[in-house]
This record gives sequence, structure tokens and C-alpha cells, in this order.
Amino acid sequence: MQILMKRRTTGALLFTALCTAHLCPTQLSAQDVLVQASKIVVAYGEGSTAATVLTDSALLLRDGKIAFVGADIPAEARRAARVVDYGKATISPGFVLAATTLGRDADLAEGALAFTPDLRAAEAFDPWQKELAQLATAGVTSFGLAPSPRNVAGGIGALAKAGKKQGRIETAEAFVGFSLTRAARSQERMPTSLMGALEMLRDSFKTARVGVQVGPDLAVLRQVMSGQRRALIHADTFAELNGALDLAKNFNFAPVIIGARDADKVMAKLAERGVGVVLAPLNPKARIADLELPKKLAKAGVPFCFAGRPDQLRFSAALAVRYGLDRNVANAALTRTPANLIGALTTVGSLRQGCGADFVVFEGDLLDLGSRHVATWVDGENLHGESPAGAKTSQTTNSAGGR
Amino acid sequence: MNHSLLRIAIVCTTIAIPALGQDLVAIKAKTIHTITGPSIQDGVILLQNGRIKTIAKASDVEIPWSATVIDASDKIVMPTWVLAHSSGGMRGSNESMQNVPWLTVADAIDPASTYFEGMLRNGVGTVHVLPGNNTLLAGSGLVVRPFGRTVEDMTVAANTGMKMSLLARGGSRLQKIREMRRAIAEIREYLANFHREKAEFEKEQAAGAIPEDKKWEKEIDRKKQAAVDLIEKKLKGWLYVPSFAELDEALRMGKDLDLNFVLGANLDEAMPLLTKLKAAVVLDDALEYFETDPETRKEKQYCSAKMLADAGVPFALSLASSGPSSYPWWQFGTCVRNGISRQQALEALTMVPAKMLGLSDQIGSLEVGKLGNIQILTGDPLQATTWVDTVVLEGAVVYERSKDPRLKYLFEAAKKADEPKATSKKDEGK
Amino acid sequence: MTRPIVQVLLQASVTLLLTALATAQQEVTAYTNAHILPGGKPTISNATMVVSGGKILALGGADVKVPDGAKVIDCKGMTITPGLIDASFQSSNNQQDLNEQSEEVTPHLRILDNIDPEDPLFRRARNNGVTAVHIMPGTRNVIGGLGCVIKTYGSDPKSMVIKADASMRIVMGAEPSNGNRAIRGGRVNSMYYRRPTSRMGVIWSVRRAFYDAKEALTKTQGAPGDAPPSPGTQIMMQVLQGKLTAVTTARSEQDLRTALRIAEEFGYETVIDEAQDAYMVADELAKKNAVVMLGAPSAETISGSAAQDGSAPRSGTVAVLASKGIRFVITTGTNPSALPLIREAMFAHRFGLGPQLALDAITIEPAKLLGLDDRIGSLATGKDADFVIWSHNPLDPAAVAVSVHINGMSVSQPR
Amino acid sequence: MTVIEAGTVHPVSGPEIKNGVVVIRGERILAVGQQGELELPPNTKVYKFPNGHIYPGLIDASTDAFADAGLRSDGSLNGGSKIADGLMWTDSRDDHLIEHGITTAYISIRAGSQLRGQGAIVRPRASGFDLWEDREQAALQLLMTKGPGASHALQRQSQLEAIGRLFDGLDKFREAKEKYEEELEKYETDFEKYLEYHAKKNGKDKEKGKPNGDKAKKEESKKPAEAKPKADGSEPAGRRRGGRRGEGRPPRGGGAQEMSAETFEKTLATIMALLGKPKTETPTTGSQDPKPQGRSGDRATATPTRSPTKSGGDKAKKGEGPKRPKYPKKPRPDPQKEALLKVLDGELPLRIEAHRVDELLAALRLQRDKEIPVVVLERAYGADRVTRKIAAQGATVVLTDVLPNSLGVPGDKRNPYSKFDPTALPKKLNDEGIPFAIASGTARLASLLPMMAAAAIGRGLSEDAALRAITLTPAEILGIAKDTGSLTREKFADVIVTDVPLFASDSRVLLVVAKGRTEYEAK
Repeated sequence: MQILMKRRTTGALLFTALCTAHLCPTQLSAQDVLVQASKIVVAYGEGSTAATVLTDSALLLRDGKIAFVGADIPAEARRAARVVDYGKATISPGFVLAATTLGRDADLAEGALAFTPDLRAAEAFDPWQKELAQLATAGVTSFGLAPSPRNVAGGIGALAKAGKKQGRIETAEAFVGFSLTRAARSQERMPTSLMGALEMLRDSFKTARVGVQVGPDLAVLRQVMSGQRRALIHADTFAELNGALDLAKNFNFAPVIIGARDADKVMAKLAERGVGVVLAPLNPKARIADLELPKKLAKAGVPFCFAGRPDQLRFSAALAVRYGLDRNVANAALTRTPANLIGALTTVGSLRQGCGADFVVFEGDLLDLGSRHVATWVDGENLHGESPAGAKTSQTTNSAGGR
Repeated sequence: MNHSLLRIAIVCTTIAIPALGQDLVAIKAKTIHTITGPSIQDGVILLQNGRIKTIAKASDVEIPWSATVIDASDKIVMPTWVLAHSSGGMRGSNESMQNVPWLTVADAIDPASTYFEGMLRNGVGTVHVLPGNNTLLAGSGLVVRPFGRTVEDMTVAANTGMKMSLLARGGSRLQKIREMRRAIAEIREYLANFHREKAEFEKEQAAGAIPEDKKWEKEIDRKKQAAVDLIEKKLKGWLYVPSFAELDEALRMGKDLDLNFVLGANLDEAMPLLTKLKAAVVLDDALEYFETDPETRKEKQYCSAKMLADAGVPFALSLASSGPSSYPWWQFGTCVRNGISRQQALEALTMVPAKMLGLSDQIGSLEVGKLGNIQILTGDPLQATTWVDTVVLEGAVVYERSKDPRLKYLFEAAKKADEPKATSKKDEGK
Repeated sequence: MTRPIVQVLLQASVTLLLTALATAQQEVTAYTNAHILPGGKPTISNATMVVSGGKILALGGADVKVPDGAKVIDCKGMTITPGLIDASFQSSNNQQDLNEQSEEVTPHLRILDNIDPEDPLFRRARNNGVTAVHIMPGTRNVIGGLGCVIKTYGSDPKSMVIKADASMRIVMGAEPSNGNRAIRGGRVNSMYYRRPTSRMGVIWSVRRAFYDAKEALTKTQGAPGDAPPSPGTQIMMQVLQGKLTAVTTARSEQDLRTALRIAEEFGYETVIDEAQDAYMVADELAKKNAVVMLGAPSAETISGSAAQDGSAPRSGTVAVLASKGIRFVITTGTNPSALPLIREAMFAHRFGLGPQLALDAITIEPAKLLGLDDRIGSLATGKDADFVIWSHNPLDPAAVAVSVHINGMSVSQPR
Repeated sequence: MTVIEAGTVHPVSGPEIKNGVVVIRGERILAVGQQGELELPPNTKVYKFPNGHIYPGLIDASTDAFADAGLRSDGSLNGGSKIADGLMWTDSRDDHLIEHGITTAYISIRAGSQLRGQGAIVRPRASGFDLWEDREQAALQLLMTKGPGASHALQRQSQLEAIGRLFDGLDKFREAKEKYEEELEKYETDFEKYLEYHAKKNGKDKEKGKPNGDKAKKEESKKPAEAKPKADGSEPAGRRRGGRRGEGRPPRGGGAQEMSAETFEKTLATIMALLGKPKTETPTTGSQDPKPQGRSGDRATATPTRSPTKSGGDKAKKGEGPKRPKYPKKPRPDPQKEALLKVLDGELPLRIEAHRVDELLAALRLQRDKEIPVVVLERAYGADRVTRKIAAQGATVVLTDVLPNSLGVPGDKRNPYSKFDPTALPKKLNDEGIPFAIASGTARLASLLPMMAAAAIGRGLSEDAALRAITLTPAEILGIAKDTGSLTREKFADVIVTDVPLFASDSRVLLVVAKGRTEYEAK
């Protein structure tokens, strides 16, 4: 599995074998890591169910995954592992960013055609791009790389993670991105109006459902209709939301709406059809009705999470709590729900056995801005913040100015 | 094309009318609304030398044989409307410099303007023409009658007020307030300086430094006379208050100047301040406006006339130059629709503006001794189907609907259709 | 796979429950001693109207007795009229969403996708007594697409629709070609470098669209194996076969004559929209017994992007149309400075139209024009309970819609 | 008498008190202490919050509440404009500061080029607001930044020089004012002496009745220039200086036009003198000065052509006694210069809005060069690199935008402000001992003031320092620390109560008492 990777100054290639041998010789026989803290939240509950919390316990990390949790860590593994003790702090699952283009909108939008569902966002992922460095500082451990909302059917999104030196793709084909917002309609090509966009999608879904032999793009639509792939649809105004929900009802698939600014106008439909919502980060200067939208979504039982700029994720959750959202739902909105909405619940979003070793460490409740962000670990490596016991691992970037 | 044509039409009609108000005129009417008194059914109004001599029921008035009789026995007779503030009828209503108190509209009124023709068509008998809203101290206005060959013919009253405005163009409201305060302070300073010099002259004379026979012959600079009269409350000020934001400053200025306010739109935020208005105010022609609450995005409709009526402040209406709000019946309908009584709406175009202009003894209602400004309507003034049939100004017929060129142009199509049954009576039956 | 099926079952039961609920508590309301203008029929004074379940049960003078247990509302001194119908209504989307501008001829696109029930213009219309409107795509395309008739109140556009594909809009005049630029060499960097760029070009696009449709009509009888005609052409074929009414927006005299000529040339029925210069072509309209949807009679000028095609509207137009016996309705049309519909009718009444004709032109006539006079447009037993209670006679400038009812439900208490 | 009891009291001026109580009498705080320590007179109103927290009323050191959109975009602000003139209560969401626990706020507007008016200290009320008595003009706002757009260092340098020029010419203005005062008194006394002399003289030679030509001429020359008849007042006024034709705006730099008329008359007078014209009375003001003030009359008297005759008069009639004094010319009022003078005297603090490091250095240099006693730096994002200088010069800092990444996406090269970290700045200033306040910056964020302090705590600032930064320190910066800012005896009774600690995300204000009056009570 020799991947030719180039050292990233102008996108040059790097020979992996040569690189790993030279840089970190100790990596070969990876030693287990035992992380201890006074409070460990393994996973936040869905809706009103409580979170599973361990007090004064530990996690055993092996090869970037969580091998054992709490009581069932075997004794000899506990002795052999390198111990990292965070004392009074709280360890909780790393934040998951449901859908973002990480500032590379142009790379993730095919300009000529509006309908390109079979393009793969993973191919536009640049593992060395500098925006990855900001993720660890913001506590984000994994994110859904979504196609840009500038295309009516943008393509297939991927689940990716930041790494110590470079990011990597966790799952190449996670969900399919659609968009009915104004961004998709203000390009100088078909469609220029919402009528045109909806007609294009209705037409394509109809031919995908009825057609005998179809091309790769309509095959993706078939996977969506069969429920194999989640459909994430950008929609903001009432007309867009209504169009998206009717489209999903006609062709029988459960969409996830991204943006949903006027969600309170279609709250009943969202709740009734079990549609998930990915909200844009809350703007502190917005209307009170917009700031109370998370509370209303929670009351109606609509699963939701935040996306967009990674550095505003935790602040959005804190603002939502200030405007009435229940704390458990807010915590879930940062970790479990986004993983669930993009169909990656088994790998990220919680600290169960077998999940990735992605967690954040805070002194106090992470929803209060006053609690200090101690550290962020991704795939068993400490990317941000000092690890108290071991040697000061090389931080990626938390001071300003990038690398 | 049609403007010049219409103007010629007006000029030739005026020549044909006999000299104004020399003799006796009698008007027989189905109903006479006097505004101040009770309405009279089948009444007669007798005019002598342009003034109302008697108003009474037809039965107890004996029409002299020499009187020219206007038969309006199936129509409604009312006093003509009075507009307390308007800046129409002038070639340009704003001077380019901000502080020009010495100007007067007398130099700018164009007697042949179609604006005055529009006034007659709507039954307006008296218009107070003032400069526009774009300057600080804009000069003095003139009360005119919308009919006459020269400005002197049209003038009813002069020196009726100095136009001031707080309208800040290009978002500089504080600067406009500052400039207004400075302009008034400078005039006060000039006046104080003048009086000080006069006092010192008298003291010197008393002390003998100046011989007795020398008199004090220095008087106020002609260019500042109007502004000084304003400061000394000899001249009324007409202050345009664009919105709620300037009302506070206007009330402050109202304490030391004799001001009438002309209120713009968007007054809902200043609801508590409205109760502080003592005198009557003039309202802009746009009476209703929508406002969207940024938080709930719900739209709410406001009516400035209703707000003033609730605050107990008498108000006068104005008419736009075009569009629905240029018709009096539409403005009355808007007021009644928003909960204002019919009488208060009618007074808003008759007695209230007359009082504001200080001419309530001359115009504003049909009473003995007042000017014979009368309009004859085809129906109730608050009905949409009512047209102004004839306008009599000071005893002389100045407008007749049958000879109106503009209405002919608008309804020409109806004439061209061959059978005459296009009129409304025919449709009744269908 | 099982999830969707479970969902369908669940939904079915829910809707069953709802309808049961609605019929159970069948509320009966009676509006007594009101002055009723039923529309199309003479006025009934101190009449009673009984409404229940969204329909009108009974209507009449003294002979109608109030069923016991009914909620009685005394409307002394007030007037009840049918809910007003605006046959050409402009919702508040900005121009970009009213037309699909990637092509000039898009007959198959539906404006229904754009409807937002909480659009402030719907609320204003409701507050002024309008209960149903006919919305068409914008006037930026030569053939804009399919309009629909909806009620002005509802939680979801689908529930508001009375008639889904009510009309297809064709626009005459220079307006559709305004944004296009001729391809005269040089950089062609936008899709707006295309035909038509002139009035002739616009009429050519219409003619070609109809020609293709005629061609497709003759061909389908021939070889069934060919590819089916494009969705746009299918709509044009319905127009040619008379199954779908075409609404042609034409303002100036020249456009009106062209509209009538094209309709005659391809043999389809058309309704003329806006028609400011109708009084100049009154005789031809009468001869072809065309129906006119007159835009904003009160407007003294045409504003907005249509000003280029507009002509100076004449107040006497309504009287001419009435006297020539031309069927017409009064609408607010595309003029942004149009007054509420009831005021437009009032101005028409002022300019010489009889009161009964003025009210019919905004109630029963548009219902007949849209083919919905069996459900809405007038007050009669069995029809939808869409009605308005006015404070005065509706053509009085001081008249206010005290309460507006759609399907028997009071949807707005404006004051 | 009102008593508020709660689980914990945070007086800011002292340590935290468990189960504390605050006793209020009239407008002032009577006592703060442990529950049960003080006996209470019978008719006291008692509020009990068993697990609530009592804090002093929050103070927002920089906001733009009570200003409607028109005022917030009023580009015409200069040093002389008083923001208090334009403030209005419009019951909009932004005006309800009291519900967020803010009992005192400093209002300033971010519009206008350099000097942006004089801010005001207000006390928000349940409906409406009161201006703090003598603090309607609380500080002079000065803009010393080009904003986040990319701007060349030289550009910023030239802007800073322009600001320096504002201050010169002040002493000349002050002298002119003082000179005018002295001349006025001298004029009064001279005029009295002059009258007595003549009264005495007339008493002696009643019969001589000597005509006194000199004074008459002086009187006559004071007659203002004969103005044209009013009717043609619209003939084109003097040369238009600035301002496009037909554009109603007053000519820019109003003073410039007046200058040109004056120089025009001087040059005309000198030419007349050179030509040896015998005519002595004032030239008919051909250049009719459109300025309405009577100045043309006065200035005519002051033109040089007059002076030769006056001096001539003195010599000839030496023994005649005191001549008639001349009324001094009143200098043009200039509110901006008066405000700048007050700044130099230290009565009015100067608030300088500077963001980047070089702008901060320039502000500090301005303070040194012009010896401005009280300077407050606003929004100083780059302050952590100039802390020593700030501490040395005793300037204080008002920080806004203290929210996570509020200045832009970190690491975004196009945005020069993305390298600033506003939430980490408070800790660094606190370590250097520089007094700083955390403010909302705009009325819309007033409800997030506690959250901003929490964000600073999250980056290492201690809780007490954070609480002080939104209560006592802003009071000190605004100069009202003796009346408010902490729960101490004899201070105004500005007290707020929250259900959970103030810095928790979901803390809610339960009760607000301002000056002893209950302004807000959560339902």
C-alpha cells in the first residue's frame, strides 16, 4: 500500500516508507497509552437519555483506536501502557463538524455543470492544507468534507480527520450533497431560479427511478433513494425547505437539511418525517428567534447539530445554551448527532470500544466559555495543548500564525 | 405636447370670466355643509361683492332679481378646501444654498402651472405655498388662491410664515440640528448687538457726547428682517419635521419660536412625544405606512392621522401632486378607515388649516361675512364617485367640470365609443 | 428498507385521524341581518348566511332560519361579499426567482415551487379581503411557465392550491428581451448573449415554440416509437388542444393586436393580461370575444421594468370595455404601485363602471375566467365559505374588511 | 429600606461572602455583610434568593444603545457634536439594557472621520434612560485607525499626522477667547469713563454745544452697508467656494468661504489705498457676503480704510479726553476647539480607538507630545505587544469583541486582524497590571457581556479580575467609581441578582435594582 505522497511545499510527493522510518523510529512498535481523568464522558445520550459517564477512570488507546474503556482494561495492558493523567479535568468525545468545505469552496464546486452528483469530494481533499491546523485548537476532531452549495447536486462527501502533520480521509464516500440555496442559482448557467433547480432534481430522480440503464450520476441518486447514502440538502428559505422536503417525500428518502434558516416555518414536517438539521453557526447579533431555533428544534424532537466555521462550533453551542437549549442536547449536538446525521456513528462521535481515539479535555463544563481547553487528541495523538505527564509533544498550532 | 396646449386652454377661459365679485350671486343647493354650523337642506347662499351675505333655507330667502343664479339644486355645496402647507406651483422649490431666509416664494410662483389647475379640479380654494424641505431657513411663503393671471391677483395673504426644515440629506442629522441652532443663535446675536448699539447711542446722547438733534436712523439689515421677525415671534415659522428622530429637537425649538410643525411619516416611535404638541400640526400627504418589526418580521400598518387624533392633537391634511393621495375624498376615506370621525376629517381640510394660517375669519367655512369660496360637488365629499362640478372663488365661477381639458383627455375614449350608454347610470340595470 | 414502509402506514393513520376530527366537531355559524352582495345576483338586505364545515349551507333573506345550536354573529349595518379573487397577482419574490432565465421559453416550470404562505403580500391581500389569487411566473421570459390558483391562507402551498396548472403565461412586447445582448463578436462571457434582443425576436420565439408543438402534435399520431416530446412542448400541445388556457401579457396597442393575431394563427384561446391600451382595440377584442384581465385601473403611470412597454393608461378604459360588452376582470397586475384590489374596483366605479359590475369584476367574473365558479366567486349553497364582512359598502373609500373568512375560518382581524 | 439576601455576594471591593445580605436605604447602599448580623427595621422589603448570586450592577464601557440607525450612520460628527443630543428611547430590543443587568453605560457612535463627537454616560431604565448628571459630555472620541482593510503603513502615518494638526491652533483660540473677555470688561469701564467725562463736560459748557465731528463720523461709518432691496435677494451671491452647483449642501469648510470675502476686502482696500483714492467711507460691499450674520456690517468697520482716520483723530485733539471705545469682536464659537481645550486641561478624557500596534504607538506618542492627561485606548487588539509603554504612560484600555475568534477566521491571510486573539488579551493586560474594561462594543451584544468575561476566563484570566473588568474598572475609567462599580457603603444601590454564577453560559438575571429602585424582576 505504497502511497506516493509529496512533501507539501507546492504539492510535491513524499515516499511514505522513507518518511516514517526517518522521522519517528519509535512508532513501529506503538506502545499503548492509558489516559486517566476524574470524569470521562463515553457518549452523550440521544434526545433525553442521559450520557454514560465514568468517574476517576481511564481509557486504553491502541493504534489510534480505543481498545478498552474503564473497568475492562486488562491489568497487564494497564501496566505496560504509557500513562497520561489529566487529574481534575473532564474528557469528552471530540467535536464532529457535520459538513464544511474548510474554506476551499472553489475546489469543491464544479463550475460548468450544476448537476454533478458522482464527483467525489475526497479527491479535492488536500491533507496538508493549513485550515486543518485550526481544527485541533477548536476541539474538532473529525469533519464531513462536503461539496460546495454552489452546485444543485455537488457530489459525494467524505469523512476526514486532521493529523499531527497531515490530515487523512477516514471514509471516502459518506454522504451526497445537494443545494437549493441562492448560491446554487446565482451562477450563469441552468438553473437560475428555484423552479428550475427543483425541476432539474425532480427530472433526474424520476429518470433514475424508472430508467433501465443509467449513468454513474443517476446511480448515486439510486443509492440515495435506496437509503444506502444520506442526502444532505442545503436549503434556507421556506420555499427551498418545502421543495426539499416534498422532493424527499416523493422519492422516499430521509434527507438532512443544511442551513434551515426558516426551520420554524416547517417544524411540524421536520419532526413528523424525522429529518435531521445541520444549522449554520449562531451569529450573536442575529434575531432572538434565530438564536432560539436550537431550543425549538430540541423541543420538537428534531435531531440537529452545528456546522460551518470550526472555530465557532463550541461558541454556537454555548450561545444556544444561553438562549434556552438543554445542556445534554447541546453536548450531543457537538458530538453524537453530527456523526449520526452523516452516518459515521460507529467510528466517531463517542469513546466506545472500537471508535477512533478522538477526545477533548476541558477543566469544567465545556459549554461554559470560562472552562479552559486543556488538550485535543486525534487518533491517539495529542494535537493541541500540553499532555501533563508525558514529554511536551510537538503541538501542531495553537499560537497564531499557522505552522 | 399636452402641457403647453393645456396652459393655453386655461388662459383663454380666464379672460372670458367677468371681473371678480362685483355683483350679487345666488347658489341654490340640495345640501349645504357649512362645516362649523348645521347642514342645510335645499338652501340658498347669497354672495355680495365676493362675500357671503346670507345662508338660509330656500323657503325663507328671497333672491333679488339682479343676482346671477347658479342652480345646484341636485348637488352638495361646501366651502373650498384649504391647504396649510404645499410647495407646488413653483418652477423650483429649493434654493441651492442652505441659509436663505430673505427669499420669498412670490418670485417663483407660476400662475399658469398645471398644479393650480389640479387644485381647482379637486376643489381647493386656498393654498399656502412655501419653499421646499431641502434648505435650513428657506424663505417666506404666501397664501394664494389657485386662480389668477398674476401673483398679485392670486395673493390672499403675505408674510404668513418662514419655512424651516430639519430634513438632513445624506445622513447628517446632528449636523443639520447644529446648523439650525447656530443660524438662530447668530440672528439673536445680531439683534442683541443692534439693540446694544442703540442703547449706547441713547446713553451717549443723554451724556451729551452726541448732539440732541441727531436721530438714530440705523435700522435692521433688509436681508435679515424676515429672520429677525421670526426670532421676535412677529413671523410664524413652518418647521418640517421629517420623522420621529427630529421631533425632540423641534419641540425644543418650539419653546422659543412661534412654530407650526409639518410632520413627515414614521412617527410611531415618537408616540409619547406627540402628546406634548400644543398647537395644530400639518401632516404629510402619505398618511399610511407599513413598518416591519425586525425581530418578529411581522408587518404593521400605521396611520399618522390616527396617532395624532389619539394624542388629541388637531391636524391638517395635505394633498400629493399625483397618485391616489392627491384626491381629498381618498384622504378623507383613509382617515375614516383608520377610526377618525367624519367631522374631524372634514375639518382637517377646512377650519384647522384656516386657523393655522390665521385666516379663520375669512375662509374655512360657510358663514356670513366670510369670503365666497364655494365648491359644488356632484355627491357626498367622502364618496369615491363624487366629482367637483363648479368652483366659485370670491363670488366668481373659476372652474367648471364640463370645460376641464384634462378630464376630457382622460375620458375621451368614453366619448369616442358610439353609443352614449357608457355612463354609469346605464350599468345600474345590468 | 423497512423504514419508509412503516412511515407510510404511520402517515396514513394520522391523516385519517385528522379528517375524523374535523367532521366530528362540525361547527355551524350563522351570520344574521347583514346586507349581502352574493355576486352575480341582486343584493339581499338583512339576510342570513349559515356556514359550516368550510361550505355555505344556506343563504337568503327572512326565509332562512338559523339552525339551533349554531353560533350566531350579528352583522347589523355591515355588508358581506364573496371573497375577492385577484386574477393576476404579483408575489414578492424578486425578479430572479420569478423566471428561469437560462432559457427564454420554459413552458413547463411551475410558479407553485416559489410560494411562501407567510409572504407579507399575501397577508396584505388577505387584510383587504382577497381570498384567492391566480399567480403566474414573471414577465422576464417569453413563455414563463405554468401559473396556479391558490387561496391566500394556508400552512403549506400544497394545501392552498385550488387549481394547480391554471394557465401558461406568454409575454408580448420588448420586456423579455431587455436583458439579452446581441452576439457581435468580442467576448461572449455570459448566457445572456442570445436571442431575442428585439420585439420581433420575442414574437419569433413564440411562433417557433408553437410551431414545434404543432409539429409534435402531428408527429405523435404518426410514429409512436420516437422519443417523447420535451416537457415544455407537451405543455404547448395542451394549449393548442385547448386543454390549458394561455394568458398573454400585452400592454400597448401593438402588442394587443399581435397577441390576437398569434392566437388566431395557431388557433388557441387566449386571455389578455394588463391590456392598458384595450380601449384602442376594443372593437377587435369584442369581435374575438376575448377576455381581458385589466391591470390596476387606478394607476396613472406604469412603473417597474414594464414601463418600456406600457402606455399612458386612460381612466375611461373600464367604461369602454363595459359598454362594448367585452368580458373583463380587474386585477392588481404587475404594477408595483397598484392599490389593494377593492380600491382598484372603487376607482373603476369612480371612472364610470356600475357598482354591481365593479364588484362582479373582482368576484364571480375571475372565478368564471379561471373555471372555478363552481367552488368560489360567489355566495351560494354548497360553495366554499370564502367571504368578507365589510364595515361599509365595499366601494366606499372608508370601507374596512372587518373580518375575512377562508373555508369558513376567520383568517385575519386587521383592525 | 430594601434588603436582598442571597447564597453568595460578590462585592468586588472585598472577598466573596457566603449567605450574604445587601441593605439599601433610599438610593445608596447602607451595608453589606453576613445574613443575621444586622437587625432590620420593621417595614423593609426583603428579597430572598437562597442559591442566587448578588453582583454589583454591570457597567458597559462602550456601547451604542439608544441610538437609532440614522444617528449610527451620521457621517457629520465632529469634535463639537454632543451624542446626548441625538439619543432616543425607541423601545427596540437594543434599548433594554437593564434586563441584562447593565445599570450604567457609556454611549458613543462609530461614525464620522476623525473626531467622532463626545460620548455620554447614561443610566438605562425599565423604559427610557437618564443621563448621568454632569457626564453628558463624558469623553471625546478620536478615531486613529484605518480599520481591518489592508492599508499601507505610510497611509496610516499621514492620518496620524493629520490628527496631530487638530491640536495646534488651540492656544491661539484660547488666547483669543481670553483677550475677548478682557477687552469686554475694558470696553465697559472705558465706556463708563467716556460717558462721565462727557456728562461732566456738558454740565460745564452747556452753552458751547461744540459739534463733535469725529464721533459722528465714527457713528456714521458704523452704518451697515446699504443692502440691495430684498426682492432681488436671489442675485448670485459672492464667489461660491466648494460645494457643487444645484447641490443643496452648504459649501464644505464653511469657514473657507468667509475667509475669501475678508481677504478680498483687504486686497480691495489696499489697492484703494495704493491708488490714493480720497474716498474714506467703506467700499460698497460689491462682494455681497451671503453670510446672514450681521458680520458684514461689523467687518466693514474693521477694514483698514477706517483706521487711518481714527489714528489721525487721536493726534489732532490730544487734550479732548477719552475717545469712544470700540466694541471688541466676538471670536467665532468653535465647540470642537473648546472640547480639545478641555481634553488638554484633563477635564475631558480622550478616547482613542486604535487597533494595530503602530496605531497604538502613534496614540501613545500623541499623548506624550500633547501631554494629554487622561487617555483611554479603545479596542486595542494589538495591545499585548505595547503593554510596557501603556503601563508607563498610565493609559487605560477598553476591550470589545472579547468573543472566540470574533475578528475573523484564524490564519486567514487576507484578513490582517485574524492574527489578533481578543480573548487572550485580557490575561496579558492583567498580568502587566494595566487597568482594562471589557465592553460590549454594540448594543446588540449587551446581553453577552458576562459571556465575554467568561471567554477571557477561559483563556487564563482569574474570575475576580474578570468580574472587576465589567464592574469596578469601567467605573474608574469613566470617573464614576465613587458612586458605583462595587457593593460598598454609600455607593449607589446598583445591585443585580442571577440564578447561577454570572459566568455560566445559561446565567439569567433575576432582579435588577438601580439607585434603590427595582427596575427589572424576572417573571
